[in-house]
Amino acid sequence: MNIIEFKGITKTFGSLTANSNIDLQIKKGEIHCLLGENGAGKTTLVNILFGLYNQDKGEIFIAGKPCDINTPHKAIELGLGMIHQHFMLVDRLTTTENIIAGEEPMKNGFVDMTRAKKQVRKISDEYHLSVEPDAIVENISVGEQQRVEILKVLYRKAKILIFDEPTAVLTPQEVASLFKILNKLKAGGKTIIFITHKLEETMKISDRVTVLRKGKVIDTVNTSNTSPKELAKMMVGREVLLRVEKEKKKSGETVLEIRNVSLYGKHKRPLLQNINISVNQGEIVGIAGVAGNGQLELEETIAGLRKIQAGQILLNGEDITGKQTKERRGKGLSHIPSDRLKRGLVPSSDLAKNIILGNHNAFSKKGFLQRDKIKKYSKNIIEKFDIRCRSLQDNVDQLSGGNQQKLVIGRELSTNPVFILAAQPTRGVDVGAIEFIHQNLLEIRKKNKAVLLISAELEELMSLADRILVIYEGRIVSEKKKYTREELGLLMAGEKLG
Amino acid sequence: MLKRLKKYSDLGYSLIAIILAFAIGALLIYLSGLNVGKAYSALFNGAFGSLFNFTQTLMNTIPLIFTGLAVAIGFKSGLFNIGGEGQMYLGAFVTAITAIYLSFLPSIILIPLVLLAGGLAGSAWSFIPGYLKTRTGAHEVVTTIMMNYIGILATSFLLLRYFQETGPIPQTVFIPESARLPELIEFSRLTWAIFIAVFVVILCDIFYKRTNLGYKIQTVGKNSSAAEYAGISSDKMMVLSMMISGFMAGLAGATIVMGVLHRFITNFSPGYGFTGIAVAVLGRNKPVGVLFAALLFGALQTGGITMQLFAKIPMDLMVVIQGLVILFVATPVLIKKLLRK
Amino acid sequence: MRKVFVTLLILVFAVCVIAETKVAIVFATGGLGDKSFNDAALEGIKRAKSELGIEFDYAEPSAITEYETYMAQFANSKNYDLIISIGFDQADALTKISERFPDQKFAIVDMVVVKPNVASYVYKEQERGFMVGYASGLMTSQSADERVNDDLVVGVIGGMKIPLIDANIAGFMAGAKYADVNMKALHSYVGNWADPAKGKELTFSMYEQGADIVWGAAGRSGLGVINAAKEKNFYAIGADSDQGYLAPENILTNGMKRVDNTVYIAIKDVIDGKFEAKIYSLGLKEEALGYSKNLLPADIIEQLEIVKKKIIAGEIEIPAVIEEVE
Amino acid sequence: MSEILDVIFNINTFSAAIRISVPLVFAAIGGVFSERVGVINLGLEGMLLGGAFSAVLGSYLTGNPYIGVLLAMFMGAIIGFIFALFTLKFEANHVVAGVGLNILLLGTTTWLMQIIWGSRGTSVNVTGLSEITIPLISSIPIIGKLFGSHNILVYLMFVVVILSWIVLFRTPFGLRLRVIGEHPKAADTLGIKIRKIQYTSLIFSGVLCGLGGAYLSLGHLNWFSMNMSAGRGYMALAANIFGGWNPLGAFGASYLFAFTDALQMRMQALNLNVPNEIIQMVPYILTILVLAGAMIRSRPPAALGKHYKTSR
Repeated sequence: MNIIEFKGITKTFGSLTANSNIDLQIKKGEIHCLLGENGAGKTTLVNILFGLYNQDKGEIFIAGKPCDINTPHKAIELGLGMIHQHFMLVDRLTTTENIIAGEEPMKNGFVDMTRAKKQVRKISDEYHLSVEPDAIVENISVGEQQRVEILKVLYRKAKILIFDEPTAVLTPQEVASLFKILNKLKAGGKTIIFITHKLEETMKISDRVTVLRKGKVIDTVNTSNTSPKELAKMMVGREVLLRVEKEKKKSGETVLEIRNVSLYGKHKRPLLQNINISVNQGEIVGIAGVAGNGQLELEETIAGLRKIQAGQILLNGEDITGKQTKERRGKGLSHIPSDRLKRGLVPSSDLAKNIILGNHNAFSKKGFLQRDKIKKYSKNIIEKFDIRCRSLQDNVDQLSGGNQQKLVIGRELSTNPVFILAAQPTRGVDVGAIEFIHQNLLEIRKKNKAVLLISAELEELMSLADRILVIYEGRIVSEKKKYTREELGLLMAGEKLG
Repeated sequence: MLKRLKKYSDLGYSLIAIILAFAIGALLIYLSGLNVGKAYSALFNGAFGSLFNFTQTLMNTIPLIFTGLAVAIGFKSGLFNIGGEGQMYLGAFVTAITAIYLSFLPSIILIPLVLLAGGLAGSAWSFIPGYLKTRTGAHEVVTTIMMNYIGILATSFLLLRYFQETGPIPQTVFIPESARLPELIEFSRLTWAIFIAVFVVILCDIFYKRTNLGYKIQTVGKNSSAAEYAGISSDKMMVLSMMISGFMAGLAGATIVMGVLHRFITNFSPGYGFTGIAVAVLGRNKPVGVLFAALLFGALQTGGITMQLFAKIPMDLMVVIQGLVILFVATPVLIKKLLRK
Repeated sequence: MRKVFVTLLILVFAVCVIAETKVAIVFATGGLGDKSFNDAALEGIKRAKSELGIEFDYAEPSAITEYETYMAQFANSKNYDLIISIGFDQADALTKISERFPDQKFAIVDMVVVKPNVASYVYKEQERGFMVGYASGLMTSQSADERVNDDLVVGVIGGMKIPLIDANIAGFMAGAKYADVNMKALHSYVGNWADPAKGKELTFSMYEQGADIVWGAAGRSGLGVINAAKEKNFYAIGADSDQGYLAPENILTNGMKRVDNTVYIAIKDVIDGKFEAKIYSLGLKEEALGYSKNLLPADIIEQLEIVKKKIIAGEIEIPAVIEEVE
Repeated sequence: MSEILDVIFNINTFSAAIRISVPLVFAAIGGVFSERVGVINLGLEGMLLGGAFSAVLGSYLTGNPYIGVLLAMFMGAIIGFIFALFTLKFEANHVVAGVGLNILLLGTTTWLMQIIWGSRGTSVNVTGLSEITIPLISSIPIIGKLFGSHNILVYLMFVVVILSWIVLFRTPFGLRLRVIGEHPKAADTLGIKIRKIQYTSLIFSGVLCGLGGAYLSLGHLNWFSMNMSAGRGYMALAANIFGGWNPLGAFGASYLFAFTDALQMRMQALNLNVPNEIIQMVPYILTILVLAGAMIRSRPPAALGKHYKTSR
């Protein structure tokens, strides 16, 4: 029996068609994966289902009845629940407050907190979610935050649960326990829609898979009847090289050296502890770890955006510990930031202004910007890095994510750096762009530059890096040239290799 | 081409906002039983009807150009400087004192020097909220408002205790002739300050479009995290931007003292600093936009006088219209909605 | 018959001439509605309208820089026989405008402008301050009155610290001490001419410190002084015009400044052809300053009259600066 | 020195501070409700002024000051609604819209004053609110002097402070409101009717300012005077920030500002050797200092000042 049926769903944003005539059926009690690359239209589709967007065309049937879901409120009433990729949690409130908001148990016109906590504990126990009702959200781990999200949905008696890329922020161990929870939910009669771009997960958890590409449904298949290779082909529309070819190379002199660096946050909370890293010429060093274990802090520390409390950072043998970002860049540091929209770009400025960002002083003569030189330089980068745009006067926020990232990478690789700090360089970009970015990183390695690659993608690290360091809770817990996926997973979760 | 169109639509929105505000103003005049046509023709005549009236409009425009620039420049780095009034008082005061004490200098040195002193006094005053913002996060909106009160009290304190002309009036003696800006037309009080104002507008325009520093300040205003990532110190740029902003407000005070009042008097401003906010908003924080917005508000002020005298319409209607213009200009969405209907 | 006709003709002509007398008045920036200074001037010109049959127009500028524009608009129209500036801060503007329109007659109240076409009317502010200060000093020791306490404390509140107000304050303090050397005369400032709420609180703070008679020389903020006295039932003293109607039981007297008379006389002089571009320094002697009787007991009025004569005779020296009071 | 201490620890200073604080407290809590739901409210100043004007108008038309208070609340609600319309529906920059609202209301009240009462400066005198003496409390020595005898708005202020706290932290409405101010999208996905709550909050904010304005014009005085809010709205905004976006904190901060003002007034009359202007600066300098200090400790609602398009 189909609990949900999409019929001819179409949704456009301006000139972009996010969903085009989508037909899709979800069966009651199944785990159904929506598989596709970034930008394939998966999130748009479930946002329409959840009432966050309204479709331009098409109809949705819930349990056979056509439903006009125009607000999340309506969706919730229909028994839908969504666990968002970016958690919808208020950091400063308790888990219970987050869970009950909008549907509070009442007593004499006031919120009945005692009963609320009891209910939270009850559901938490039922599905082994282990959520502490009194904890403040900003103080709990990412995994626990996700379980709060699940609780929110269950508290509202949802029968259909939508998970939007739930594993992106989890360790392999946390993923395993999430899958246990999913199976428990399924056993309890819930229907689950699971969005992902990871083949392996799809194979492991789902009953059926629907593959989306460029806003269209390619096919829906039973998981047991397919293979990762077939799914991958449907996803990208051609055969994909899952491995990057990398030539063997001897590394040269040390370029970046981090010695015993420690960093503390609020209330003296250690963020980085005693970090030692060295990166040599012609070498890509990878930093692996689950998001939130100090990668961002490490990135910002190297870039000079944070002041460290102890230790030394050397670039080409020169101490740059106390140096500002500007000086570090002047000495040949390039930086591909993990959050391109927040850090790497000025979205409301035009392309040219973004292309000289960080290198602007080189285009300044007697205090004036050299417009012709900037124009020529920008054109060159746009061409070389295949940035698709209409003109130099376009604002960056008009570009797609992939093109934005190519702009950042093009900019950072064109300043003739000696050291490249690449943090999550392929986050949120499509497969084509990923390949392009990987090629460029290998190219720069060939030119004998040093690269520090901070990434959450294990594939990326294993195929690009010459050495991998694992970071866990602000410490480097392991360093080796080669790991298996399992080893990395254990280390990232804080386990020791036996 | 698309960019062009966008530029024009910006201008279009501003025009529609102005028309809307005037339409509501007309409704108010009508509702209070007065003649709309008579009122608005008096308004127009008063502002542009004769050469003399036009000079008065320009005279009223000058301080608004500077205070408007002050607010716009703050906005460029993402800061909202409501402290123009206080900065202007400081600028006016220091201008008068410097001119009086350095009266032995020849005009050619004295005038630029005194202007600079007035501007710097404004800068000094705006430095404080800028510094506090970057250091402690104290919101500049509140601190600049407080600095207004403090600035006005401070100039009054200094004036009364140390620089008061003998007599019953809270004012300094006249500044020397050599420090006054020459009048363009006799008795008009329209001085060279108008050229200074236009020149400063052009300088600002070039500054933000062409210079590296202008680029850096705007980067901070648009995305301070990205600026930091690019090695631009957003703290430094914000404080600097605040100081340039204060410099402009200081110039407003300086040109009033050097061109109109020829001395410092307590309570001299009808709120130029606050009107500057409206000017900046209407001018969409662009220097050239500020120039035209200031002209509009200057004309409202001057024309309002004639309107009050000869059509018996209270000047406060002009304040109502100013308020409406700000509200409407702040909401392109509203105008878009109205246009669609 | 012919005689009657001629007389009529002359009368008609005269009426025409009188009716054609037009006066413009430019108020101080506080604007009308202060129930004292500007309103008093309006009172004077209204009286001139009803008694002398003049026409008038007025302007309420909101800033110092606007004075000149208004004056120029009036002078330029060549419609007015006299243009009157109210308030000291109009002097600079008037100086320039009077030069520019040498044939136009001007008058200014509260300040001196030495020009061949300007009549200036100024007041010896400290004299009225002294009178009301003295009255307060005498009154505060009248313990029979329930509105008066046992403390020898009186107070005066200025709008802003400016020399003109300080002259009033100095006179007040000197007058109070003249009544009794042990008298404590408090003084403070609102810092704003238009914040009556603050004026009221400031008055309360003086009342708490023992003052039972408070004079408000603070424009619209002064209205708060009267309101405070009414609420807590002690005495307030009004300023400029008779404000007794605002609180009939609590306005002891008023520090009168007959701006109305001054305006009226200035207009009358023009009509009578007696306009003179000179400085009229007005005080108690000219009846331009003074006090109003209101709630003052007869014996105190007697003493006030004696002192008044002494001041007019120059027998009492009144300081115009607070520092000189001691 | 002892004179100064006398003034500081004088019951009258504390009592005066209560009176001075009333409009600040109302407006500051109005600020709390506005900012907790994500809208920066610089329009408090204009809302106060509009309230003060409407209160006098109501009393003038009916002769009953309580109807004046009701009219002030009603007009406050309308002004709050207009502000909500501009900031939420038309997506105006909050700060700019606030400034525009202030200028608009300054112009409108002065203009209407001329039409109704023929004067630009002050309205006619109307019946003001009289003091109500609470028999039991007023006989207690110190407390009686502080709380025993005030007009109704002062008592109402205390009620509002406590009720606001309860509403904000103990009711579903308050919880939803806080979620919206922190994370509107989260609220949206929880099915909370964001706009409804935002409008309600802003209207409530206007009603509170109406009460504050009514106190200025009818409670403290009995007439309206041009621009009589005189910057109190801005002080209230600062009090809201200093008070950590919490009604109790806003009350504390407002009271502190009022206390320094009361102190300032008393210090002036002491004839100290400190110039008057310097004494008058104290409340403003204090505001800056506490703000500079407080910002480090407290943090604003995370979505303050941002526009959020609700789901459609």
